[in-house]
Amino acid sequence: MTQSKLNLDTQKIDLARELSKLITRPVNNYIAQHTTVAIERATLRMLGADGVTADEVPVPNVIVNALGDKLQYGASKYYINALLRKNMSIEQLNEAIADGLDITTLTLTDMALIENKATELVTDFAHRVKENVNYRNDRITACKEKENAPLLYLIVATGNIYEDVKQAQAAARQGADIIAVIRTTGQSLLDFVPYGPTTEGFGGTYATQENFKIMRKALDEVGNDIGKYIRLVNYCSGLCMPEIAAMGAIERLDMMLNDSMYGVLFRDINMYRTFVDQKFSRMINAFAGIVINSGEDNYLTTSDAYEKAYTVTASQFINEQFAYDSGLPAKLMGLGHAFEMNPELENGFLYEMAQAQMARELFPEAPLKYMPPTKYMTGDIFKGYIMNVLFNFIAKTTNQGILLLGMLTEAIHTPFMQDRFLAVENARYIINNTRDFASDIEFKKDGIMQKRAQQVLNETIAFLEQINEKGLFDSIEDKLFAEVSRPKHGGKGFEGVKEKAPDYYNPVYDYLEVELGLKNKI
Amino acid sequence: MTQSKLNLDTQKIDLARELSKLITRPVNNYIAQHTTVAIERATLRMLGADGVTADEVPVPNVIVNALGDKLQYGASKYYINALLRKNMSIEQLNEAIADGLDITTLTLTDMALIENKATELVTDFAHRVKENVNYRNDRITACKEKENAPLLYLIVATGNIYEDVKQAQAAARQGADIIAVIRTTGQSLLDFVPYGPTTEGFGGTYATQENFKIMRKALDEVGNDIGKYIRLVNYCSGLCMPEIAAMGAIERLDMMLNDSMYGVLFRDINMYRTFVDQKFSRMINAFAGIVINSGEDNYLTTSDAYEKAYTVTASQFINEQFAYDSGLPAKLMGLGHAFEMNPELENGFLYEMAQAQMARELFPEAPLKYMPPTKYMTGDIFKGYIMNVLFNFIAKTTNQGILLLGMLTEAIHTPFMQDRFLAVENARYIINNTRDFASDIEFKKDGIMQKRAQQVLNETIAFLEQINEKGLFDSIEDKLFAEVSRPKHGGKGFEGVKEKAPDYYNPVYDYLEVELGLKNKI
Amino acid sequence: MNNMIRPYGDTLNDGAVQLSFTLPVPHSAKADEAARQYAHKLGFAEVEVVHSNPLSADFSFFVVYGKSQHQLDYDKIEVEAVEKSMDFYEVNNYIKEHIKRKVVVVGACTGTDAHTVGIDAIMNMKGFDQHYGLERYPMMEAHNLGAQVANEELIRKAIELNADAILVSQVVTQKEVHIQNMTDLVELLEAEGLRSKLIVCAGGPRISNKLALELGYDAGFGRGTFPENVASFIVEKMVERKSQLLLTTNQQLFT
Amino acid sequence: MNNMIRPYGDTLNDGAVQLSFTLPVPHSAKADEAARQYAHKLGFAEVEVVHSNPLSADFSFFVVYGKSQHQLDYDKIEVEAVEKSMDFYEVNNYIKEHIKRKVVVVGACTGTDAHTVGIDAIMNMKGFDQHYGLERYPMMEAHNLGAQVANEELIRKAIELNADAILVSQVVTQKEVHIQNMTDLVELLEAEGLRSKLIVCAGGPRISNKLALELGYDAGFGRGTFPENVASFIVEKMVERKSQLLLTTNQQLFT
Ligand code: B12
Ligand code: B12
Ligand SMILES: Cc1ncc(COP(=O)(O)O)c(C=O)c1O
Ligand SMILES: Cc1ncc(COP(=O)(O)O)c(C=O)c1O
Repeated sequence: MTQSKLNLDTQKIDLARELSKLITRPVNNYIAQHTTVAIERATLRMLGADGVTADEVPVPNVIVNALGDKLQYGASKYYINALLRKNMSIEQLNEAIADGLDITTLTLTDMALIENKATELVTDFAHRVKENVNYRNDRITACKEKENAPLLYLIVATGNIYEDVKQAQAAARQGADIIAVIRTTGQSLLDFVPYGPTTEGFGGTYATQENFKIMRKALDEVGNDIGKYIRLVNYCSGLCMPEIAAMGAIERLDMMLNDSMYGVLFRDINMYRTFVDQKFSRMINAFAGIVINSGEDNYLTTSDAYEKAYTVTASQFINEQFAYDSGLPAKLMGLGHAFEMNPELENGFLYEMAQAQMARELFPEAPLKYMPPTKYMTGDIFKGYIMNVLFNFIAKTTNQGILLLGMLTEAIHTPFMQDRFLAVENARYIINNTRDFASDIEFKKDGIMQKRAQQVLNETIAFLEQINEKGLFDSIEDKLFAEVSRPKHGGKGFEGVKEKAPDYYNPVYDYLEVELGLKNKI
Repeated sequence: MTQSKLNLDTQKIDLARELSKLITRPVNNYIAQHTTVAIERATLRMLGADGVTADEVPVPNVIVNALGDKLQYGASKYYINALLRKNMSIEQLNEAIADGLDITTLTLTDMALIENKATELVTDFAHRVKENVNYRNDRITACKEKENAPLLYLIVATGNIYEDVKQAQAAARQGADIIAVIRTTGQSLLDFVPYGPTTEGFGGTYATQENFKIMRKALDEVGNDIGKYIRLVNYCSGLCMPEIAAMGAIERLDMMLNDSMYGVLFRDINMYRTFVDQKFSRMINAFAGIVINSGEDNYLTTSDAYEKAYTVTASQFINEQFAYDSGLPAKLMGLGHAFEMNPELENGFLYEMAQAQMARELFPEAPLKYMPPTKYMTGDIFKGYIMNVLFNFIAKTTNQGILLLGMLTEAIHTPFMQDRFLAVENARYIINNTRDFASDIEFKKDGIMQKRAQQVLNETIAFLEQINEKGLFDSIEDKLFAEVSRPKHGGKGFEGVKEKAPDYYNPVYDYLEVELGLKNKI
Repeated sequence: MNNMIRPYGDTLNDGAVQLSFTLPVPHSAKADEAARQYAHKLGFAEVEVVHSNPLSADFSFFVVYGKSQHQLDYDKIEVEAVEKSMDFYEVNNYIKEHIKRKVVVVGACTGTDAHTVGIDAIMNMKGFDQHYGLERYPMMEAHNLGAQVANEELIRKAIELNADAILVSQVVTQKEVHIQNMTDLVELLEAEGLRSKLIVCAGGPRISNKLALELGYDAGFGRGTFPENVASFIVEKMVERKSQLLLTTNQQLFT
Repeated sequence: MNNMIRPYGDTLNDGAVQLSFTLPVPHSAKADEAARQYAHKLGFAEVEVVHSNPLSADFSFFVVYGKSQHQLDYDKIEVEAVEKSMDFYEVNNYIKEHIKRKVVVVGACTGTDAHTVGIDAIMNMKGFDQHYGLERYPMMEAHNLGAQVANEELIRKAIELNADAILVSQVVTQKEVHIQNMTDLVELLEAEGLRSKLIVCAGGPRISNKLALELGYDAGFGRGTFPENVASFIVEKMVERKSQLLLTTNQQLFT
């Protein structure tokens, strides 16, 4: 990290972190006492559950649906019990369940036997994930020098996984470091994960385990060819947050869009459901070494980037605290923000630079995820291309970690192949041409940028104080975030939240808590 | 002016100025002893000579041609003598000469009478020019706030003055502050100025007095309409340098491309001819309050901008000295430089910023003229548009005075109407968005930019020392500038240089010397 | 009289046009030539492939300039768009004078489309770019149902609130999802016999008046629409319908 | 077999193309519609005028996307350009082996054209982008006459130096001045009976091989040419001519 340019008051920064701890504490208490259908399905997946019924209902859903109120004890013991009782292999059991076997009716065997088997299954899972982590680390170390800094992140969105592969491979050859497969609209509201390879997505492609596998292979292929490790991204958001995390851990995804509040605010998912789900999903991501990308950029698509800059910063602090609480280290926190200042704003460049630099100084170890201009993009592709230049410039000069590339046709259509190429050309030109500008300038003491950052930090603290007073749940209900109100018991998925029984059992959760240092080994 | 960012050694700056004085001194001695056909024609024009013969030979040329060796006494006295002897009005005399009257054969009347008449004619000329200056100053003061900073400079180049008018008026409405009418190829090598309105230029439009008048009127018209004073530019270069200056003074041009060495290096005009001509042309420009634009940008079209940056700076010092020697104040010196770094150069942005900032700090009062990328522009119009963003950015951040707008189609064709629009959109966006960035940052002490500027200044001084040792004439012969060699007695127009007789007489020259403070009133 | 026009670069009727596109061929001299010939097929002369670049092993990108040989009779162009409209005050006065009661409007971004900003710009109090939204109009009663609203739900609300007009926003147009969605609404309205009783307008960045008319709407509003544009249209259309109805059926509207 | 291609946006054969142009009409909804219809005339479907802007009272600028309905048979594309060429060493060896004496080349930027950088890139020692210029070739004798050279002067020099090849650079193309200038040279050469004795090549950013062949040159070289490209062409052409001559006239060249 370069030295501070903004001259921020470290006591204030500490105060913001203190407040975030206070804010998340009651939420964490709630989380600790609850599980959800999605957490249980994710756990089943990590233990080995997979496959679908003839009507395309995933096996983990079949099990959880059948469990009903028994879910409060955790789904794991029933699945493991069935393995033992039926003396089947994982594959055999999955098939049997898909064919109609109801495992919830089987009498439970000795808990010690279940725990033994659980250890075996968890070890298998852990082994696979650790291999993934090692492979990724080795390749990244080996290919370090070919990487761009910041990493260049490009999206594909054809709806068809096989078309996506072509687009993604082309993008990698053009210079992308990261490929995100955009999800079809509406998937975040499905309370199950579709199965198998898919070709019919809608403004994006279904996130399925098979699709993950296909894209992972394609990116490894092109990566090996050009001597780079190409990172793969998907969306760990919505009603299946923990399941997607589990699938990503298994299939070696490298990044996940994952936010503690996005689903609540922007997809109208119930807040209790989201808070409970996000914790487990982040534990899995942490264990799998997956960088999360939080969604603060979304605030600025509805609110003004100058007026409401503090909501972004406040949300970053909250996301950070929830992430720490899930065992996620700072280096995996791709905290989000976005270049959405009105281009007509006099000195808009300075305000944006101040904001991006502030994010850098507040979260020095986080590989910040910086989103390009979208809201003020119009059909004037030439003007849009200028906005993307300034965006790339600020990204480089404030040392962002992950650069989502802006498309000159943002206001028109999902990217054409040539749009992606032009985006990479733009970014690489700027990154190379301004390489050491950041370390060659200083911000004037008490100048516009310093004052702006200090002001936003003050506003952030005031905002966090307000939230702390009200409580996070009520704050969301009272429209404090994104100018939208979400009732505590409204939204999708509340029925999937269950209070844990005193003898709730989840071997994966237990294992991860220990691995991540959230709890001492017993 | 903002305070120094580059931490340049003022003693070195003084040394560079000292060296330039030493370099120009012998050249000035030569200049003082010589006149040229172009100086005499310009003088005649300022006294009133105008019109063409049936075969399109301009009246000033007719007179000068007829004078032959008598030119050493100055053409003025013969023209004024004819007025007195023939007792004709200016118009009548011009017509008579166009019809074949040879005024050089008339016996010379009493010199006192001639001087009286000269005073009258010079006063008429001076009156007209002063009115122009006052008008311009009043309008600029009145319209100040609508002006862009830097001033936006756009070219028109249709070849047809009436088409130029349409393009120029549209450009002014789009936001241009300055319109340059590009000259047809080859005009600089004509040893006369064409006459009347013209529609047949070639990659540009003939510079004629009538064309100046037409465009002046058109720009005043649109300027009054939008509440701005639109500046008009033409080329005071080539074999008719002083004549164009005279025409510009009369028709209220506001800027002139005018360089002490450009014609020698880039048009193969004889060096003695150019040096003698440039002095008188600059005296006229100075008197008419016309900003000159020097041509240092041209060095970088053949030499590398990083390697040969010092030749630009050295040439700026020489141009400055020659300009001072002609009575031109710093505020009229649009010293040239250009954004021509190879876009592939790592940290090229920093080197360019350092160079532009150095020009700003070396010549704090000069309204520097900054030229856009041309050499590395290609058919990739999108990349070209990025280069123009960085160019506009640096121009604003280093507080340049005159911004020639880069065209995204620079490598393809002379600008389309839409190219100009996009150029203005680009510049205005950047200027507004980065308005106070310059005063909000400092350059790191001994950082890349400071060191680069210091290095270029050192190289400049070494180069000026070398020139001083060799002498400017020999240096040009020895390829020190622009990697081109020009033999002292080669090139075009040497035959037009004449040694002045001891009783050489030029009432305009005498008048201007006094007005510009180059000589005390007698 | 004819008024034939062509694109303009720097000379009237020079036909100058800039193009960029990708061809599914490897980058090569042959690819450049294909780009050139392709532009010829589009009716360009003096084609110049000024830039080309590989995008991958099988795709190449081109920037091309050419002079189009086609011309268009400008006098024959007809636009259906309402080019002028009343402002906030005029609309309210117009309602007071001609309709004499509040006009009820129900709006939503329908289907799976989650983009609220456009319909909010038209309907919310604060409006858009200094232009008040319909909720601020004293002579209107505006109900903004938000996004991801099913067509059935929208119609239900319109009946419930006794609406005069329905406003539909559609932003996502991929795979023509908006066409499907917009057509469904009109069919549902017709099935329920409501179509002729309501003014139905659509809007969105890719919606044109032409398209909306084709799909059976009363009007369509594209990028840059202000609330008063659609407000004007609605109230004038209501009055127009009323007078037609008076003529044909002698029936009384606005009661 | 046919290999029909179309532009590609994000789906094979979607025909997606970006255009921008100016129309000589005032900015208005009618102008937008004219832009749309104009794109239709060019053979586009699903035309979207995604942006428009006034340029002055009488001109408007448009950005348009459309889906071209035309297709092109890629297999039918023929390119005359020499796609491969020998490198510096190969050229010199080739000369040693097949021509056995230095090849004399005279080059210039002709007419009133003052752009020297292109011809310098091809001829000067230091060359261009790490590719040596012809002056550096041991088996070549290269004379660069610079810019603004009259055709007559160029021919005079070629005769004087007993040249094998003439290289002409033309950069300024406004009002087709290059066509005139290039045609003149060939006519002069023919008048003097020299055309068939010399290899005559042209180059410049807007020169294509096709154009040069049409004007009676042996080859044309566009943007991005390297010295070895033209060197290869010259020496191979010399050898080709020699063998033809041997066949038809039994005459001996290269002596
Ligand atoms: C903000 C935004 C979002 C936000 C939306 C937040 C919100 N609450 O609205 C978020 C981040 C959630 C989002 C998500 C998605 N988005 Co989005 N989004 C945008 C963006 C950047 C701006 C849209 C906007 O707010 N414009 C400003 C408003 C004021 O303009 P407007 O909508 O055109 O409205 C004006 C007129 O059209 C008109 N109007 C509009 N409606 C109506 C109705 C009536 C009756 C009238 C009279 C007038 C009218 O009046 C308004 C004022 O003038 C655009 C890109 C862009 N720059 O345009 C992409 C864009 C619209 N999104 C797009 C896509 C694909 C998506 C996703 C589907 C991506 C994905 N797979 O996840 C998702 C899913 C959303 C879903 N289920 O629908 C695409 C659509 C492509 C297409 N043409 O189909 C775009 C163009 C981006 C792109 N290039 O890919 N998006
Ligand atoms: C540098 C430059 C100048 C310099 C020239 C300095 C010099 N000593 O050469 C200066 C400033 C003097 C100049 C002046 C003018 N210029 Co100029 N200039 C340029 C510029 C910026 C770069 C040209 C260049 O050097 N390219 C680099 C070289 C290496 O590329 P190249 O020439 O294409 O050469 C390569 C190939 O084409 C090929 N090649 C070229 N020749 C040959 C010959 C042979 C035999 C072979 C095999 C290959 C070959 O090989 C080379 C290496 O790959 C271009 C814009 C641009 N970015 O392209 C405008 C440009 C060429 N200029 C232009 C114009 C109009 C002028 C002027 C006429 C303007 C005026 N009215 O005053 C003047 C007058 C010059 C004149 N009388 O000809 C226009 C031409 C428009 C057109 N198509 O007609 C351009 C395109 C700019 C524009 N958009 O208006 N210019
Ligand atoms: C955190 C996060 N998750 C998910 C998404 C994608 O949207 P969806 O909810 O449709 O998956 C976004 C988009 O911006 C996001 O920021
Ligand atoms: C000082 C100066 N004069 C004149 C010109 C224009 O060229 P010409 O010599 O053709 O007038 C330039 C162009 O760059 C220039 O810099």
